Amino acid sequence: EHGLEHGLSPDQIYRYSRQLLLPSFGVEAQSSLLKSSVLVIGAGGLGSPALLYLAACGVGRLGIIDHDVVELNNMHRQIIHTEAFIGHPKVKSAAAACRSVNSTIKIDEHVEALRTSNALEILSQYDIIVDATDNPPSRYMISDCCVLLGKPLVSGAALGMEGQLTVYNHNGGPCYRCLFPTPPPTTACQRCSDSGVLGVVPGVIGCLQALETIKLASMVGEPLSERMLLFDALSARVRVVKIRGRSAQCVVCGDNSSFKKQQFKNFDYEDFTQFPLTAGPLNLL
Amino acid sequence: EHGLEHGLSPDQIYRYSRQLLLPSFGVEAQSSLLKSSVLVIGAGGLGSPALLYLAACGVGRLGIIDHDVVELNNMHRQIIHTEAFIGHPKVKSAAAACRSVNSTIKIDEHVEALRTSNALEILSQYDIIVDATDNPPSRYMISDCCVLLGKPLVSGAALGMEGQLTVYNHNGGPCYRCLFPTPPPTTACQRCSDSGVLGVVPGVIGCLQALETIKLASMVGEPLSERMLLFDALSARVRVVKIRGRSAQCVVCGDNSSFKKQQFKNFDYEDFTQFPLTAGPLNLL
Amino acid sequence: MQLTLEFGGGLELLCESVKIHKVNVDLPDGADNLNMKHLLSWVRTNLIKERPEMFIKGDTVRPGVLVLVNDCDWELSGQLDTTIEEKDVVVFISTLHGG
Amino acid sequence: MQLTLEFGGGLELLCESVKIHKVNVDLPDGADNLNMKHLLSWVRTNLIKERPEMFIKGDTVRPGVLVLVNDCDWELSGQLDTTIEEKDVVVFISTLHGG
Ligand SMILES: [Zn+2]
Ligand SMILES: [Zn+2]
Repeated sequence: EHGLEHGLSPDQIYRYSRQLLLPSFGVEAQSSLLKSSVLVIGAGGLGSPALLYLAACGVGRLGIIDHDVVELNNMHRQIIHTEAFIGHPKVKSAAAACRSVNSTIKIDEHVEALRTSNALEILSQYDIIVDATDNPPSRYMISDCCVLLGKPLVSGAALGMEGQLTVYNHNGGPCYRCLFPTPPPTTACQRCSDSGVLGVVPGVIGCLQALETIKLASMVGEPLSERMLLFDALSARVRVVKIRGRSAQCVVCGDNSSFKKQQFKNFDYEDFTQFPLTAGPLNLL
Repeated sequence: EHGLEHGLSPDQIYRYSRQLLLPSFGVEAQSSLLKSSVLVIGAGGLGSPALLYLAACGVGRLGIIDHDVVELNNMHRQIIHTEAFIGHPKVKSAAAACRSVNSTIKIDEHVEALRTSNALEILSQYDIIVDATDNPPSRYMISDCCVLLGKPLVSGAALGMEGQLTVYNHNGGPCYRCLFPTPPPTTACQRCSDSGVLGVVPGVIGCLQALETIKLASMVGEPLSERMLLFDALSARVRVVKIRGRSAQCVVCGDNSSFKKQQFKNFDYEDFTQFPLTAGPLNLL
Repeated sequence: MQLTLEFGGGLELLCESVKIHKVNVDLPDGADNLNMKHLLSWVRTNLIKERPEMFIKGDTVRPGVLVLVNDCDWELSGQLDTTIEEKDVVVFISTLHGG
Repeated sequence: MQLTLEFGGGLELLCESVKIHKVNVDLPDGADNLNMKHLLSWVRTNLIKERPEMFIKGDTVRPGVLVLVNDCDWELSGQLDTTIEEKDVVVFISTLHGG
């Protein structure tokens, strides 16, 4: 066993043995994973499985950011939270769950909303960013911030009976704005809390977000960059489609972009998308 | 709100509101789910997410059967278990986790190995069976038992970087033996504990098992019967393929089958597959 | 021309909640092939039953809709000028934001 | 004849761990088409580098291997008699038992 040469402790070799055994993963990939840091934005339907699997597999440092508190109507899909945490911050609840499955990794708690005023500072501390949020302004803000910081973004979404997944801003691939230069009309922007979702649909997408994150962090496999996975739960159909590459005309990542950190800090994402960045916990149907 | 007419309590309406809101799910599907019973066989890599999502979404009665105890080398993929339960039965650990996300459903604990001597009696108590085991004799035994009892079987498997999923014995579709009349050579029967697995791969398949189970229990969507989902994590590719229907020649479900409950009880699955039904917790690499 | 048109991400709600449409589209008068510009107009007329502004904006799809011709983003094949052939599969999907 | 052959569920280990093979298969002498019987024999000779008994048993695939021609179980198309055409995709996949 050459795990020790790679700096794995005997406990780590035992804990991760089923990944170390795997020829296409092994000691090197595990070692990269243990040295990596990942920020998961949103500890809701997508974040729940993503966080549990990222903690369990041995990401070295895992950040969680969310401003919300656990509610009973989250429980059908947000399986990281337990009834005991209802009324408490989702970040506290998620961090406790992650620690209970893996006490040997570092977990950072950010109990706050992500905003243009704190995003650069927070995202800059991590190697890989996971977008597990639920609204358009957050998705634009996170993608723009990842472009400015040069971080890959694992982006998942789920609503109703459908899910979507891709990796942005990785290895010359497109950013969110390359695909969606103009925000959609507000009427096309339902959130799970408004329109409903079958709980296990974000479950599937969140697991796939963890997978893509692990592949990036450990440098194994082909990341889902310039490709998008489309999942339809009702018909049990999955499509993986080829999407456009980086756009030279993109206002954020394009060749002539003048979008810098200062522009980011002053950009009004709520005005741009005509959609609120955060809905308070009491803003229910 | 017509949830009350369907016998949902105000607490249930609140808890499941995001599924009730969903036009393609709604009160009727939720109500069917709450009246259904599901047995998950195996509380390991596949069973972990399957159980959490089935508990969270409101399956009325959830049975868990496993003979094994939680070990540190399970923790990278079996995210339902916490370090605090290392050395304790997986069923106790999984049941505690399911109760902590949903205290309002009934959970049955079967701390034992599934064998021909107890399978008919245990499986007969549930509407839908989920195969989350890890070896060929269990898979043949569970499928045969489902044929005898007329139960649909949601079957998942994962190894290394790949996963597979299908629904057997549903609505005139094939059983496991229709597809695999002859067991594979023992050398083609690796288990995750022998050959390794990336933790999130059974995560994805287990979530999809929960989804197919929910579709069967609530009678929405098209179940994955006579179709099989093939998942390759490294390349992020998913194929859903068409597979054969029920075979008239199948020795168990075919037209001239003489396989009855007595034959089942006497059938030696370990001899048939040349593979042990259960590996003790100390049978490690 | 036999085509399969699929709608997803909520766009199916504009076509009576049917996701998959097997359709027969004739070549427009005087045209020697069918392109996406023709097809969008055909879809607008024949399939979209309500709220067309959720599908079309100007002469193309509204922001937030991805168009895939045979599992490939139409940006890679010429967008509105993409030529459509017999048995092609065209997917219109609205991007999701939920989580 | 240009074909795509894919191996999965561990069978790729028999072909130097390569999962996807784009290959050119000639018609056998005297045959006017290529069927799965011919193709199995071609695969056995040209792609399987080790432990052929993990792939072939008798004149067909070993128990536990599913064969899919264009995403469809070969049991539905005539098994060994299935005719293979230009650009077909044939998948050989070993069933998994792990969990
Ligand atoms: Zn861009
Ligand atoms: Zn059968």
